[in-house]
Amino acid sequence: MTSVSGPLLKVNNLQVDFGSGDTVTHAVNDISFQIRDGETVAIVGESGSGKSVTALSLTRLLPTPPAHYVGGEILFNGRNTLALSENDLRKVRGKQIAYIFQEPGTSLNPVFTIEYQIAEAIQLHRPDVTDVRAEAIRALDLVGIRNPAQRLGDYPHQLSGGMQQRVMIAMALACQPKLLVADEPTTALDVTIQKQIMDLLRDIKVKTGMSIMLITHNFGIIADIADRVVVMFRGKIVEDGPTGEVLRHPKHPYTRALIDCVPKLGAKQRRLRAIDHAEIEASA
Amino acid sequence: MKTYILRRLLLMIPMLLGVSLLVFVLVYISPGNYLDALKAQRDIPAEFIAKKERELGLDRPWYVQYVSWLGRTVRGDFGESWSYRIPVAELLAQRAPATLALSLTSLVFAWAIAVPLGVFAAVYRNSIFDKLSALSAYAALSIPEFFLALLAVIFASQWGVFPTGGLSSIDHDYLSPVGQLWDYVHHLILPTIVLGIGGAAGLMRVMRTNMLDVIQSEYVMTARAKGVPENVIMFRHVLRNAINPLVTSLGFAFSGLLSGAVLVENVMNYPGLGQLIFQAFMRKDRDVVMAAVIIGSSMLIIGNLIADILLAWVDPRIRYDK
Amino acid sequence: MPSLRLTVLNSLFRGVAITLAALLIPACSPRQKLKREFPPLPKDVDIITKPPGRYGGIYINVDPGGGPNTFNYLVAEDATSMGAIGTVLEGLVRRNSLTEEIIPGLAKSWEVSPDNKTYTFHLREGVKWSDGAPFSADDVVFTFACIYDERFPNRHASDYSIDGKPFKVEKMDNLTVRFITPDIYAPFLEMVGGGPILPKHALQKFADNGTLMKAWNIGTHPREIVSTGMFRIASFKPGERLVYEPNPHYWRADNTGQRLPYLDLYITKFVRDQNASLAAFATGQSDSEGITPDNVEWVRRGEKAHNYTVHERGPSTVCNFLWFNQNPEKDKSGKPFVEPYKLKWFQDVRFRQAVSHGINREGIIKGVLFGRGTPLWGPETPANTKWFNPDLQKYPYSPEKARELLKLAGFRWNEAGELFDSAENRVSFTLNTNQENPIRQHMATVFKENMKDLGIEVKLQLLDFGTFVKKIGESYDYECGMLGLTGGGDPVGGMSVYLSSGRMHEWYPNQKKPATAWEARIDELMMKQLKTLNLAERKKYWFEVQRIMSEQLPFIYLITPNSYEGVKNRWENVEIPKSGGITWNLDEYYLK
Amino acid sequence: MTSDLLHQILRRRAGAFCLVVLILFYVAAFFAPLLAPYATSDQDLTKTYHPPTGVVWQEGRLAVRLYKLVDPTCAKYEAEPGQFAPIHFWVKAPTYHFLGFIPVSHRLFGVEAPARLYLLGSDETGRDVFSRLLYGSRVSLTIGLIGILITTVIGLTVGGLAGYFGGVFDSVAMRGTELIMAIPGLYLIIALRAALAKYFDDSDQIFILIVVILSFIGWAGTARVIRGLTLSLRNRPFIYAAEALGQGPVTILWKHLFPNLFSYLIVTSMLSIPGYILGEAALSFLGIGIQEPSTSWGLMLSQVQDLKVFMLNFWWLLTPGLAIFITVILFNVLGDVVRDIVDPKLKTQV
Repeated sequence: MTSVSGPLLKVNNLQVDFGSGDTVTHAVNDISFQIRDGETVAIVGESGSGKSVTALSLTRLLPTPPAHYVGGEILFNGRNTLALSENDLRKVRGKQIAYIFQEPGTSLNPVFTIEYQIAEAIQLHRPDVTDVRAEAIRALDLVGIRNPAQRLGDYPHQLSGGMQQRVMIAMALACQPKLLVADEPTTALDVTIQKQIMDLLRDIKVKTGMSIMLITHNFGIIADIADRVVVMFRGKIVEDGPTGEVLRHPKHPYTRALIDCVPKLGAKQRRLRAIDHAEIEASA
Repeated sequence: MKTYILRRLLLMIPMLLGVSLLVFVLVYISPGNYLDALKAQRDIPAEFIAKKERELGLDRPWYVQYVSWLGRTVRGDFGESWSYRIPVAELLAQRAPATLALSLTSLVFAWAIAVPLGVFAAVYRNSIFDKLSALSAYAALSIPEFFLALLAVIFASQWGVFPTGGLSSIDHDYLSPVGQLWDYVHHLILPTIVLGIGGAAGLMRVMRTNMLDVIQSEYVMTARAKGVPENVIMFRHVLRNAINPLVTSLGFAFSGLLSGAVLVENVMNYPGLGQLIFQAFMRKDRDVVMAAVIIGSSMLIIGNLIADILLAWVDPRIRYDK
Repeated sequence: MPSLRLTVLNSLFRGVAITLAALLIPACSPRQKLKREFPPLPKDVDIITKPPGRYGGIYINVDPGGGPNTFNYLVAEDATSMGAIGTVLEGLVRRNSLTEEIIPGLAKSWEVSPDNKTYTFHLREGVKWSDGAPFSADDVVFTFACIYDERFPNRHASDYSIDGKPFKVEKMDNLTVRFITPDIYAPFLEMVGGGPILPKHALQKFADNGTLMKAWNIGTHPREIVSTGMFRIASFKPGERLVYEPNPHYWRADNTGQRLPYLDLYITKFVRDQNASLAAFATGQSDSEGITPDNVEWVRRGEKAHNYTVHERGPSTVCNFLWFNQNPEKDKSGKPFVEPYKLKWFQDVRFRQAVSHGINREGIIKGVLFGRGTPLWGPETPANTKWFNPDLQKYPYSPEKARELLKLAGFRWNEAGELFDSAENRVSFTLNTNQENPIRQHMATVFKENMKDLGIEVKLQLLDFGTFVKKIGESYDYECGMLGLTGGGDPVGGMSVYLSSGRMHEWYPNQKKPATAWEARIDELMMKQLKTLNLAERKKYWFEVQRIMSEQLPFIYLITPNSYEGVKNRWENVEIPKSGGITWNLDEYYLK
Repeated sequence: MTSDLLHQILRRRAGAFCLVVLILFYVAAFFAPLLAPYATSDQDLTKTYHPPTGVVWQEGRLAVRLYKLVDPTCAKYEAEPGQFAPIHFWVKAPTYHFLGFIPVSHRLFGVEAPARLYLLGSDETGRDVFSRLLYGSRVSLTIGLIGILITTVIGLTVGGLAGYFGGVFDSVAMRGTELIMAIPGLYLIIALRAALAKYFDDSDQIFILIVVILSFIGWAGTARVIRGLTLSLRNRPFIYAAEALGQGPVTILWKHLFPNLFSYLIVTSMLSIPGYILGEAALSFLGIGIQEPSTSWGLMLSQVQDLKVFMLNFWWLLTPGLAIFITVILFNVLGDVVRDIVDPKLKTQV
């Protein structure tokens, strides 16, 4: 329905600064990219490259100060979220764009039950839902939690890390958003759990057809899921292209370095190469 | 939970034994005894002092005195005040309501001021309001309590709207019940403020710090990303977490309910336990001192226990089941 | 602009004040009318000579003593408790504080036998306790039986005996009691006659079951504490206040037959802190207040606004003095209490006199007390008009005189002006006093500075009361002490101080036999004054004791602050005595 | 680490201000005998409750006004017009020993007797409040430092060893701390004060007694926290590494554990100093603190708890209260600044 008028998300020349005066840093410096309906885009870069800032900027979640939205626009469904009022913005958050974060353990409020936290989102954005509890159960079911009705009364600390992240995903899905922003969803988890969560995300992508913006520093996990890759380095986009293309023929030395960091199964054990920034900058 | 509480309560026994022994010995080795005031009067014959010494058992070695004190106390008898000649329990019970009332009102006062101020200061961090409240908190924490009490007395005497001290007016007995209640409240206002203001400042700072701490936490970001309105975030998600340490502090507040505020009670002539107990220490009215210490220690230990229980209650992550 | 803002703030402030005041008004609702009963007057009613007054009024005073510990005469050890008991329980005789005469109390008259050992008291007929029970000779006999009872150890038993022998108390008939003393006992009327009489009907049961010492404590219901005094207790809130109401059976009346007291209520508020009570008085909230010299001036400024007067009562009865430890004995380990070379200074009267000359008493009075104090030269303060000897050796401030005396005594100074004795010992000693009394602390610091001017080094050591009492009364390991005693009254109160065998003969207590000739003379004089009823003779002996004390200076007397009493002008018959409480004739007070 | 911290403090306006003012206070306290025009015990009974003497520029030099006692009954002084006494610098004074061994016979400034220089008025025996304030600051400013030094040393030793070794030592030490913490603080202070006073006869030693008592109450809490921190650090790899290298427990505690506790200690120390200053004042108020002839801000303040000070407007006698107030605020603000620096996540709560 919306795809006719253009991409779901279009970021144009976004610039975000931190601090002010002498100590200002350009966390995101004049970047542009887009995400189409149903598309999964991975934003890759090491920590500090500006990828999380980009993600949080979509709904202006960064606290201002210290952050400043200096320039550019973020068109979501054709509306510039940077220009929306707090009130309108709230209707976008959760409802249109939902987030999952890196640390499920600290991203869930420790003093509320799972039920409360899922129900809160549903009540906010889907006032027509009468049986909130049933809806919450359905959401948990969707993310593959067994006996969802029994889990509802649990507190976050009673769940394992993987389960917590599933709850986060359930919470995000409960309002049926158009875009799911997953900010390093597996980084804090065990390797085996990482796989499960990525499988789950792919599963959901297939089931719901929603767009996903996957933020990660790890090229290893994106190959199977992302349609497109955007590589960020020092607040700028250095590469943007279809996943297969980028993985096979990385143009930018930074992308190459990142890909080299991924240990290949079966490959002979070799020392991980540390990324040498000076070298990259020189060759860029 | 039950076994945990039981175990903690059982641990109280050796603790109280240790406390009582320590204080008893300290009182014993400090020079002089209850009869000092008598000895300094010129018309008291030496035989009378000796007789009193025997009567009070002060001529016996300290361990004999301690054992006999312990034996009595274990049976629930706190002994008799030497200066008042009435059972210690009765003496303390006379003053306890006044102290309890003041402790409670100042606690409520401190909370009623500290929590909203702390929340607002954190929400409007670095605003004028935040800076002003921080400044007032620093000021409140930096005035010696007794000096504040003295200022209150002077203020009361100059302005005339508040009584200069005491617990009730002289015509209290001739007032209607409502009038009597108001009379008590009227007398409580200034001591409550003086006593509560320091606590309020401390609590406020803790509240603000906690709020800021929680505001920066990731689950607040989660809530915000869910589209939860800002005021709901602050008053449900943040406050609910930030207030936990304060709720726990209620347990410690419990410990102080009966200890009384010696300085404020003295300056403001508030007839509470603090005054009585301090006087007992000064006069070396031993059984009153010992009872006060035992009660104070028990309250402290139980207060700590309550704090721990409250912590488990407000924070689902904490359980003592093991 | 700022002034406008101030006005706004001001009116806001006033608005708050008015709202609060409005809230307060219900609290000041009219009192319930006090009901008074008027049973018939006793047959032997005491008719006062003053013109009649009228009923009504509440008299409020504030007691900084913190309230009574007990209402039991046998238990009471402090002034506040004694004061409360004295208000409720009358003695056989009373004392007119103004004239210092003994006047009839529960006894309308008495006679003394020719050998001065038998006293016969005739009780007033028809006097009743406040609960209506008749007062009789049985109460008197009961009182003394209790005092002498071994089961109830109390401080009065020894007061009421001579050489351990008690007085014989006999009931002659229902209204006549006879006391026989084993020897002549000078202060009999004042000490024994003035002592409160206990109610047999109320206390007999406690005496029988041995719990008398626990009776009439601060938890006892006020109605059980029956009275023969002008008031009975209406209510008592420990630590707060004691409310007295008129005793309906009081035995004094005016010449129109109105039973005293005129007051509706007499309320004593207890405080721990002088500031609050002073503030209350200065803002018109209480009727009388003892005022320390340093506060007189500003309290006086409120005289007009709050309609009170600050009366000067002259010197107080507090006698401040310091002394050197002259105890030559040794402790258990054989160590002398005082270094022998220092003991030599202390025992030298010239040294003590020099020290006395070196003290700037006037300076303390002018500087610390705003000129409101009196230097002391002997054991009595001028407040004790009856017993004060004004003709004593005086030691006005004179460093020159002091140096002369020191030189005479063989001391000398080095170039730095430091004093040494003939054996080249630096003259230096430690002054001990207790830390609780601020004026005494000032005296101590001034003394230290004064002695420095003479080249004497004084180390100051303030101790808590218990430690101090132990030092001067048990372990004797000190060099110089400073103390204040509230004196006044009959010289017999000082027996333990002036007799060389006395417990409070501080400079060298508990002597087996007098160490010096002058101490022996004092012993003799003290015993003589005790064994005669002739006032002039007693005065002569006691004056000589004072004279010797001022010459020998075992105690170096310092100063006494003057005493001031603020009283509201609305009372008639306020008679402020030189010493003692001003409410001694409260039964005669009425509203102008 | 320390110089870095200092640098960071100075970069913040509040921190720099507090630090500089506090350092000034300490310098003044250190040089009190030099700066103070009079000794603490110097009295002048003819000039009691003297108001601060006005300092004016007169004939090319600083001078003080002279005053006349107009009304001795309320200590009312009036400046005598045209009467001045010049202020001299580096004036001769009775010899005293600076720091106990350097003989000095001069003071920085003063006036010739019988005139008196009362920058902050005089007290009830005509002693100079300014001089007493300077000397008194030595007690009030050091009581906190010595106090935290003692509590930290005991706390580190007991807590560190208990956390490191665990076992019997740990339980004995922890029961000990619980015992102390189970007695209401004020009662314990009063009891200890009464019991121990006889071992500290000199009034200067009372200062030590007060510090010892306040520290005795304080070390238990520190020890428990240190033990907890040590326990949590105990199982870190670098400790195992150190053990593997054969370092003894004391070395490990000293070299590896304590540096990691540094930030905690510096913050808690800063924030607990005010407690000592106010504690000393409270004890003085109850009459069981510092005693004459020593002086401290708490003692000075407790001596003027008197209505006449307010009613006759002897405001200068309240300056010790102001001094306490300012110092405590400075320490609190500085403590907060330091906490922000070393512990930005605000984990330490005092």
